[in-house]
Amino acid sequence: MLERPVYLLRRALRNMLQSPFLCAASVATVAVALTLIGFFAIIVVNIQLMTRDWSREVQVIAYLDVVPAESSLKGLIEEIAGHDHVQGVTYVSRQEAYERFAERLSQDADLLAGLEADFLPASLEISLREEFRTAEGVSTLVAALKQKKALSDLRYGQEWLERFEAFVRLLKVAGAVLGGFLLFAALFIVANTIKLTLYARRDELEIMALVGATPLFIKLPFLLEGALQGAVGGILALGGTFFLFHLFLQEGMSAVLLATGTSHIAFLPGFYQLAIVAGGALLGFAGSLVSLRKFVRL
Amino acid sequence: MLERPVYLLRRALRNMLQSPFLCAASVATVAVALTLIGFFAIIVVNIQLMTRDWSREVQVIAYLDVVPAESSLKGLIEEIAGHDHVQGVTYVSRQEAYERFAERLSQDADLLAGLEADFLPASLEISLREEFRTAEGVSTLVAALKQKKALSDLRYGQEWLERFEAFVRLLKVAGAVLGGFLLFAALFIVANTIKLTLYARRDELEIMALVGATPLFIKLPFLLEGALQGAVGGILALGGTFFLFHLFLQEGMSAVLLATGTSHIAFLPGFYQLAIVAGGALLGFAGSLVSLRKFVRL
Amino acid sequence: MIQLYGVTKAYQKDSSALNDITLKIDKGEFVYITGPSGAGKSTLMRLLYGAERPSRGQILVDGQNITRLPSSRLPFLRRRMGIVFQDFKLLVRRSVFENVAFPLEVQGRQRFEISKKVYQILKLVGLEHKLQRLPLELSGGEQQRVAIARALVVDPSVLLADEPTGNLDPEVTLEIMELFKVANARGSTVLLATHSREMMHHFPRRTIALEAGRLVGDITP
Amino acid sequence: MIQLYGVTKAYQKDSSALNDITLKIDKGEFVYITGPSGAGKSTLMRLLYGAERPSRGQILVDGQNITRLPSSRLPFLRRRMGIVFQDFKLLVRRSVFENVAFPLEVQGRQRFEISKKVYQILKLVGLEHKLQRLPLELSGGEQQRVAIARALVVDPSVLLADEPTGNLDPEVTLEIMELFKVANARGSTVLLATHSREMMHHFPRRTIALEAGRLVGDITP
Ligand SMILES: Nc1ncnc2c1ncn2[C@@H]1O[C@H](COP(=O)(O)OP(=O)(O)OP(=O)(O)O)[C@@H](O)[C@H]1O
Ligand SMILES: Nc1ncnc2c1ncn2[C@@H]1O[C@H](COP(=O)(O)OP(=O)(O)OP(=O)(O)O)[C@@H](O)[C@H]1O
Ligand SMILES: [Mg+2]
Ligand SMILES: [Mg+2]
Repeated sequence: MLERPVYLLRRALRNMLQSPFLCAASVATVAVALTLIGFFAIIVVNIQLMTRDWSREVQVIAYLDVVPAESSLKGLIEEIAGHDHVQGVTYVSRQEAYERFAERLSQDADLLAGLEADFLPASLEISLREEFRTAEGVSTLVAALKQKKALSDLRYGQEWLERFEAFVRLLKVAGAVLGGFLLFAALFIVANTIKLTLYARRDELEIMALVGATPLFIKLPFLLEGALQGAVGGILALGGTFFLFHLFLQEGMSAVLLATGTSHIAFLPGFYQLAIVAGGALLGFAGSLVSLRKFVRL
Repeated sequence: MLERPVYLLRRALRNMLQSPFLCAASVATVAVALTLIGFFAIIVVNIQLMTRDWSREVQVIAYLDVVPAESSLKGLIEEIAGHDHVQGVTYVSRQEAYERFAERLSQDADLLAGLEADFLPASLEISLREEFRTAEGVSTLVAALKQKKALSDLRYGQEWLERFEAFVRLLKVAGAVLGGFLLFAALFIVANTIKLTLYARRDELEIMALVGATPLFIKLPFLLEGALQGAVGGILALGGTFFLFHLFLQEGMSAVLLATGTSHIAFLPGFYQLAIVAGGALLGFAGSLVSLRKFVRL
Repeated sequence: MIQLYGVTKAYQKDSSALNDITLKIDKGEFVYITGPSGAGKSTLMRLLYGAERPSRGQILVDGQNITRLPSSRLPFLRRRMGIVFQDFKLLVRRSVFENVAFPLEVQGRQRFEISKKVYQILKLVGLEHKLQRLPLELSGGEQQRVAIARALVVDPSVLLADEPTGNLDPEVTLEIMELFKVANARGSTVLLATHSREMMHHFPRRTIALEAGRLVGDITP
Repeated sequence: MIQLYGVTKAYQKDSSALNDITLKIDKGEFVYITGPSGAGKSTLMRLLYGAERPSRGQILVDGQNITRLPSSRLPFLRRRMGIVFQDFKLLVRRSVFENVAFPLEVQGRQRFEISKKVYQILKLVGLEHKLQRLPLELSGGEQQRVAIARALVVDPSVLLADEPTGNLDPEVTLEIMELFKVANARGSTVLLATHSREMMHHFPRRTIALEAGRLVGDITP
């Protein structure tokens, strides 16, 4: 029968037209379940973006007790920048260090009023490439830098980094558990819904078998139907996700977001959008496949 | 027929026994949907607990340029503590202030090595009652405190407070949107599932009407059945939520949590547990009610 | 008493299943409705128990105009009727006993009364040993007898039987006809749609003949 | 050729619907199966098309032992058969045309061939004007004729008809019997379960009588 995809498609479409209620039930369930997952994915994606932002702050600071001459400083910077973990090196003079320190104390900065500007040392701020912004990457870099005499006094916010990594791990675990369960729930509910729609048509399946249809001949249009319904549900879910995103996240929250330091909330990247539609089709197909096994013996 | 609840209950139970597949489908859908909501509720509840923890840091600091005599200090503290926004007042001496400051600079504290311990002023730390830990509550308190001469130099972390409030608002909006949509999704999917189970039995409903059953007589057992299935689903969901909580949140994450400053993750409070079971029953009842309207005319 | 005045029923625009039928059936009468396949016999029955509304005309049952009956009153009309549907319409998830008991439960009868009556009537149709079977575990003829039992159990004032013996052998048919005659003798008005010439021959009664939706004969022997 | 050797079928432990049936029906024969309601006629049919497996005994169709047939082969057994089910078993969501076309689609026939054959057979049963109707929009007899058309359209080598005229009037019954005879004359083996003495009287053929699951008569006139 595989030679006649047009015939199969026609039968699948006719099936859907002939039971619009059942068809709508499957499509709507897929759409709602995937909208939920899409929404969750927006949150996950944005948290990822946020943590990537935050991880820019992972850096190693080398305090220079003696400020070297300009030429040797340049050489030093270039040498450090040559290390494969390093993304960039910034020189911070004593004056700059003082200004920053004052800024960091913010409201309490006036408490430093009587002090000299040069009580803080100059430093090199060494930022890491994204893939090495971990406690381990920092350790490796620090070990390498320590071999240079000029860079004996290294600070690298080990504590902050550990907290940050713990936080990210926390988010990952929570996200994985909730997301995993969401996916499971969507899968289960869609499969269950499809099973119910097939249950409502089990007489039809039985009659087809009684007049000589092979299981494959019976199943194929239903599988196709499931995949089509799933894909339509996925497209609706994409629209629904975008609508909700537009309604609640993008507009209403920009004011709130400014205060927390993130500039905007991104929509799902193209790959995810594709995944939602493809996922819908797969869900519909798999749901039909599993359920048909129950109602078409063999 | 309302006089015969036992008869109705018997019919509802028989209905369930006679179509175990349909019954299981409804129960399972309610269970999965409510587990998802229960899980989400755990997260929301814990974030609430966390923000309540954090909000303890909302306080007003009054710097005392001249340290008053011990007796007048006592009077001042008592006076401030009398304000209805105030929860407590702590005196921080110059030495304590220096130690804290050094601590706050953490790794960089040695930079202060050459400085005198008394370059920071003594202060009073005034904490607020929970209900006034808002930008507005702080303003009111500050306005009241400013009238006292001794307390001219007030600091109250306006910026921090605004950020904090923005963050909480962000969480609230995101939580409300996701939670609202989750609830809607659960409602929709459960109603849809019940509609499908009734669709599979629409012949039955029609036949009952044809042999003289009133719509109420037809509907009541199905409504009861829906409520029972929903309640069972709710109980399963409670179990499922607890299981997931135990498996992922409580045990596995305690190590991670220590690093982020929260001591433990709480399970749902009793009220929420009750709400899940009652919600399941209501969901089943409402789902049946809405769907029956479609299949039992009038 | 059943009266029809100019009753027309068109399921689709272009053709009508019943066409301008005027008819009167007295209380306690026993009437055959006959005619070829598709003549409109079942449609006539469906109009009488309110499953369809006529496109035109009026129908009175016991003086009550059922074309105007609000649908909330329909169940009470049907409770006075016993209906044997051509396709049986048994509740497939309920046992034989429960199927036959259902119309009595609907009327709120007492449990012990229900049990007694159901058992009696099932004995009369020869199914007293299959009380706990589900309809799909019965033969075609057995299902038909369950449908008949369900119609008779309520002591209906009107009995509508649509092809009630199509799946029954001649012997059982005779027994069932006896039951209908007993019900009729007790006061039920009986309308029996049938193709069986044998039946009409053995129990001659007033016979209403339909053809393509029109009344083409009304003979009282 | 259909052969049964000591076939017993018990749906439940305590009672058997068929009991030790041994029987041989030659290719091209026309056989009535008769007996009172619940005798086991439909059960015998169900065994022949493989919807049930016998509890004991062997069944051979064209030399093939269908009690041993793996279920993946069942569809191909059924394609050689035309089956009129006692409860019609029409696809309620498909039109009359689609219902009758379905067994041909299953066999992968060409579209134009399907259209032609379906139209011809529906004309023979008198339903050529109701091609696009759904089964539930037909009268009982019309539904039965659709079921008959679906069984005949495949030119079956074995035709199993279970009470095929229970809902049909005498005239249409005659026409349908003609169709069965034509099919038989073209080589189909015909098994016809019926209660109708009239039919057996008008078209006398070999008659197999069952009673409570036992073979009680096998008369060739
Ligand atoms: N729901 C429906 N929609 C459209 N047409 C219908 C419907 N029900 C019946 N018809 C048509 O109305 C006509 C009369 O049908 P009806 O069922 O009353 O016939 P009948 O006399 O009972 O026939 P039979 O002896 O075959 O049962 C038939 O032509 C049939 O096709
Ligand atoms: N699925 C089943 N489960 C249990 N018992 C069954 C089942 N199907 C049929 N029976 C029983 O088997 C016996 C024979 O049934 P069958 O359908 O073969 O009778 P039949 O000769 O076709 O009768 P009819 O003329 O009424 O159609 C009956 O007593 C019936 O109750
Ligand atoms: Mg009819
Ligand atoms: Mg039978």
